[in-house]
Amino acid sequence: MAILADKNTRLIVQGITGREGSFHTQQMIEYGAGIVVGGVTPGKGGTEHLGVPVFDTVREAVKETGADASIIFVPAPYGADAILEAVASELPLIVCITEGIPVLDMMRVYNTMKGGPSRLIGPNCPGLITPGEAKVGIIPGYITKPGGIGMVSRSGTLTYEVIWALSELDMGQSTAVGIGGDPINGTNFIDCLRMFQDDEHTEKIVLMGEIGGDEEERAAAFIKEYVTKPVAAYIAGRTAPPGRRMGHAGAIISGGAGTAQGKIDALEEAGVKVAKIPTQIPKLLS
Amino acid sequence: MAILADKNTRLIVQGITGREGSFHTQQMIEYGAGIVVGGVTPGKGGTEHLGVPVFDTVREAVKETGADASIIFVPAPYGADAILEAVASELPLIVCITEGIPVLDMMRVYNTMKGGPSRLIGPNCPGLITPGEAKVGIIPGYITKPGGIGMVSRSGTLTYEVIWALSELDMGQSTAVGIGGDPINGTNFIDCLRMFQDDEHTEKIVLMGEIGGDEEERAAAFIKEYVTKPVAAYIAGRTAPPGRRMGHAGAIISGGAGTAQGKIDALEEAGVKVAKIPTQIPKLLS
Amino acid sequence: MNLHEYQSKGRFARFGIPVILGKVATSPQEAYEIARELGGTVVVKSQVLTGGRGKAGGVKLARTTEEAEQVANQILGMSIKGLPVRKVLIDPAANIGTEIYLGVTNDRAAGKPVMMASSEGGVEIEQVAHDKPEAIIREHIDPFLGLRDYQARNLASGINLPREHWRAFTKIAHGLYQTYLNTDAVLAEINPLVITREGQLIALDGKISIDDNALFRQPELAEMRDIEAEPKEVVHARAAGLSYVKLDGQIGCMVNGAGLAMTTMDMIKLYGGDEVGPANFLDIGGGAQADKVAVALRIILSDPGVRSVLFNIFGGITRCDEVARGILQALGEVSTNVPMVIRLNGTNAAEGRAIIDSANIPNLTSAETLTEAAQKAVDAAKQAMRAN
Amino acid sequence: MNLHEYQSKGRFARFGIPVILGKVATSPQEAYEIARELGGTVVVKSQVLTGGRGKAGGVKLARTTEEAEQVANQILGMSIKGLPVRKVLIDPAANIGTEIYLGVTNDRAAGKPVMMASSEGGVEIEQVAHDKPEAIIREHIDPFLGLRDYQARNLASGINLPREHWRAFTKIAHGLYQTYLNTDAVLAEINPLVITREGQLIALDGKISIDDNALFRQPELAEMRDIEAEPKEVVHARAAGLSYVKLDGQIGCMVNGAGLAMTTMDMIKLYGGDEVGPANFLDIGGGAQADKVAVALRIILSDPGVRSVLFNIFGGITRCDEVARGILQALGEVSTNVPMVIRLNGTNAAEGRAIIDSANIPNLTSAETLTEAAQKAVDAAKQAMRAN
Repeated sequence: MAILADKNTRLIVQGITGREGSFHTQQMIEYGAGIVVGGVTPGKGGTEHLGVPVFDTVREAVKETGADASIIFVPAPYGADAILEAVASELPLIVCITEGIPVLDMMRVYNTMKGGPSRLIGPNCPGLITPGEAKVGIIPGYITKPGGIGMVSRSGTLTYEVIWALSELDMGQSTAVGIGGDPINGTNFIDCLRMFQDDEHTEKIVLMGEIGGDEEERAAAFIKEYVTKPVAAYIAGRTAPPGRRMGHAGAIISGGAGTAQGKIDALEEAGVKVAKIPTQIPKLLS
Repeated sequence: MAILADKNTRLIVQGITGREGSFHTQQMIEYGAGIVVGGVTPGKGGTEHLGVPVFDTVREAVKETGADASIIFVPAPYGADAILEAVASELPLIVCITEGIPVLDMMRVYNTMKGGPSRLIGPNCPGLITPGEAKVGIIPGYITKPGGIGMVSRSGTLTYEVIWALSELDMGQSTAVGIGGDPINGTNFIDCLRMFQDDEHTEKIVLMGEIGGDEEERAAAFIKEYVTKPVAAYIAGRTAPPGRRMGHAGAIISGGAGTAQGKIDALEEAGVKVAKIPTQIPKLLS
Repeated sequence: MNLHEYQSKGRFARFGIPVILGKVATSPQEAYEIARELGGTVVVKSQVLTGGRGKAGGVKLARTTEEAEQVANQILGMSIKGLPVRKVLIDPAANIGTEIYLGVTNDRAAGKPVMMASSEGGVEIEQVAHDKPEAIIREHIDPFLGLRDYQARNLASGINLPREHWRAFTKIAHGLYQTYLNTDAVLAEINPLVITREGQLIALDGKISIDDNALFRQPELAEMRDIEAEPKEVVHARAAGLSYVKLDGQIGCMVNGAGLAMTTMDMIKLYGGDEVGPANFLDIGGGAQADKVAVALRIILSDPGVRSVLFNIFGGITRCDEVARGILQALGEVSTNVPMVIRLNGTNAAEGRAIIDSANIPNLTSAETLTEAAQKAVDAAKQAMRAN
Repeated sequence: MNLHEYQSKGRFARFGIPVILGKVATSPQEAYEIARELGGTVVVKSQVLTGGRGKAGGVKLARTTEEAEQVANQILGMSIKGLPVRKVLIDPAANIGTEIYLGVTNDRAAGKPVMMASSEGGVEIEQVAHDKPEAIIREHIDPFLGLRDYQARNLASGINLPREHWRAFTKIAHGLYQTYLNTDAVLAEINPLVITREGQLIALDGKISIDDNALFRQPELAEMRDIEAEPKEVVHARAAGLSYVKLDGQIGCMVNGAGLAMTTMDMIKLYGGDEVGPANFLDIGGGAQADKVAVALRIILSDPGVRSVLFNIFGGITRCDEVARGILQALGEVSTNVPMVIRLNGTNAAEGRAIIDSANIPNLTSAETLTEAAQKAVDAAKQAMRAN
């Protein structure tokens, strides 16, 4: 059944009536019939949008629809509040697409959620997709194929690139998860690696990292210790100059730490095959 | 070995060089040789007081002495900070004697400690004593006797009264714990009842409550469900007028809730023998 | 410590809550001036630290300046639940549509603040809790995150507040939480929060109770205490750091520890029956020194209704010798022939007893146990009452 | 976004940290005036947003007003790591005894702020971390509790600060944490924090980096951005909400998504070898509309070093048809004959390709895959370079 979401997932959309919220809700509905059970936009409770009921609060939405997951498309200044509202309803899965949430806000969210019953994916992420079952996010459905490869990535479109390359070769995916490029996010590589290792439908794993921080190094240590399934990886930003932030708030090399080479070395040392260009990934998995 | 502390407890005193800290450290040293292994007073690190070394920080004190418990005698404005400093060193037992810590400070402390490795007794409490083994607090040692009665109380001197009455009749105590009279404290009746029930040296239990809040009612529900050892109780404040705070910040009857009679009824309903005057307690336990 | 209505609404205004707040008068003449200044219909509201002012006739409408003067005169002469009215608040009258309730207090069991809203405003919340508990909507606030917007919406939605008022309601909820936080309150409530016929949300009445333990860091609020409205002995007790509550009985008590002090009261009542009871609750606290004990004794003896005095000290952090010295100190200053019973036990009890014994005070007897002490004090009081 | 030294120290002062802070000069004459006003020996410090100013000769002592003018003249003419010096800070000279380091930053792995202190002040902390890691004492701060006094003492004790300075150090640590919190900083550091020979603790130099994501709620700080010190295209990119970093190569890139943009750069480098490389990093972000794409293309084409352009769009939240429309819009305004390669995939890719195809632009070719696109762009650039 892959990880995080499947055809039984009951999803509400926070910010369903906004521009992005509307567009991607439509896409999610088209991909997995029945997955979206409602939406939340304060002040628009009692209306209907894209064929699902809209509520004023997450509490009401969950009560009325029995939702067990939420996806968030609200503007950055309201991002933390939206996550906390979903956390207060103890939803098992919360996916936050919103980009640009301040670090201090995310620290408060992170420390509030620690040890609690909810899992957050993101923010600043493309969400996840379990091909053929559930799309909870913005990963284009038509590039995916059901199969046995679990994917986890810090970036969005780069992931699509690899999914597409895999699908072209009929190498389907169990679940693809974009954990987001922010310095503080709800779910990290290790969380996903553990889930994929423990998931009976996942046979092989792809990890897509990038420069900055030490997430990939810690993932490598975890793989060495816990993961027995084959893992292939790619690290973006080999040629990025140090000290400059490359788009993602997390993607900055400082004082020699967080370099692509350091990450590649750590992963290879853990037995991971590391691709030079992302389209090599399928070959490394064969 | 009773609960919370015994002859192997290694205690540091936060605020050891203050007036109260000095006096009671002396008493604790006299009661249980070797129990006090050091003290903390910022700015006085490197000196010695009452025969034990003084440190600037709890971190150093723990590192140098291997302490596993702390007792706090600092003034109220520094109370929360002192507790948090002990929490940061993950001491298993922290006893806070300090009276008058603001509720908002204690809320922060309480929510920080939740789920963590440390247990807090108090604040605004007399601490605890395991007769013949360890005195971690201000309960006068000479009124106690080793034995099988576990005592837990929201008040200080009222507890001494009962301990004394018990000891006079040769009914010794396993451990006596004063959990304090503040509205928010680290350890409640239920925590202690559970420990006493699970402690092989405790045969009978005494619970000393008072008006205000619903701690006693919840304790009654817990006793009904979990405690098989005989319990006797006393509730102070039968004649207190409603709406007036009787000394303890917690002792106020509001809107019909928290009355002595309500608590007595709940306890009796749970099979607890409730004394009319505290000196009846020994008889109720015979 | 409780704030008056006008003080509470002043704080609310500071945290951005729209309030109806006129001015305070201490004389009918002043009330007349304020009413003239405000113009139109006013409400004259007694400022006493108790509930039920309306029912007691302490809140009245006045349509003219003359009526305001007259009503103020009447209310300023009243006592409400034993408290004399020394101040009235003159507020402009509001065009009330709906009345709701909004309050924040500490939930002891949860260890968190809880915000409560109810569509049943204008009634005491305890009454609502009793009569119609489902009408109270609660939101626990994470003290580390503070009140969140979504929680204000949960409350607004829960009390079926029309959506056009949600924005104003959210702002007020934040203001109330900030008031609670910044005043170290144990209770801050707006009751009623009215929706005027013009569609405005305004705090019409309110109450703030401050955590006494936090007054050291709230000097401005500590200054606001209405000392005039309190008996002198309460003011003295507080200044000395004593917990003191005046009661109606005949036996003055001085005890260390709140639980033991309540127990001492309970035992006096038990042995005294309908005839005699405790004259006060007085806890000298932990570690009291001689000076404090002396103040406590002077306060007890200043009560003309006291017929006997009971000292019950079980030393722990308090040392019995210090207490003994304090008693002798006070008796050296205030001579009295009220019979006194003393019972010392615990830390330095022997030293304390020796000090008392060597002073040889004729109207001071000792007791071994609390039971004995309570009985002796009750007997002495009864005897003194019969002698009168 | 980084603040200049003088801006950082200004913030520190606001949060109660003692600082040495003179005035900023943009000309030698101004420097002379400031030095005269301050009196005595001054330090002339270049204000550029990079480290290593001292080593580069950008910080100099001046004993007289004339020397101040002269030194300022010299420094204002310099470039440090490619950044021209447009401002100098004239500070009164301090009587330095000891130099320590104190900083606070985000620990990503812990999800908490961490405060760091070191007795090795005046050196870059990364250098200390490398050479003498045990000299750095760390305290993780619970974001809900803030910095606590005991943590400041742990740091003071850890760096063996003499006890007479603990009180001042604790106050500065609190000030620094407040600075960090209230400026939404990702880094706030005092380096060095000096103990003067007179026994005072003073911030001599400092640095604050602000979280760009938080600038929407920090309007005062956003205003402090030194736009003059930045290239025009960077200013434009930011205004349009684009992530743009200028690089030294020949191939302009426009990509959606940071990871894919970095990968595109990596692949250009891979196929281009030493001959050609990426001219920029440019992420148009998620959900970019035509206007934004047009601004992006104008910025790329304004770089005279660009020999070919590569569009790599894998639609998700971004729709390929929007991107196509943006490209056409820009090309309608800026005519160019630079060869361009476009690769569209993902959401609405077919619609996007149809829009591009129907426009029939001679110097715009399509590619199916990223590899093909990168190779084509590299070839085109090489050809263009040979043609020149």
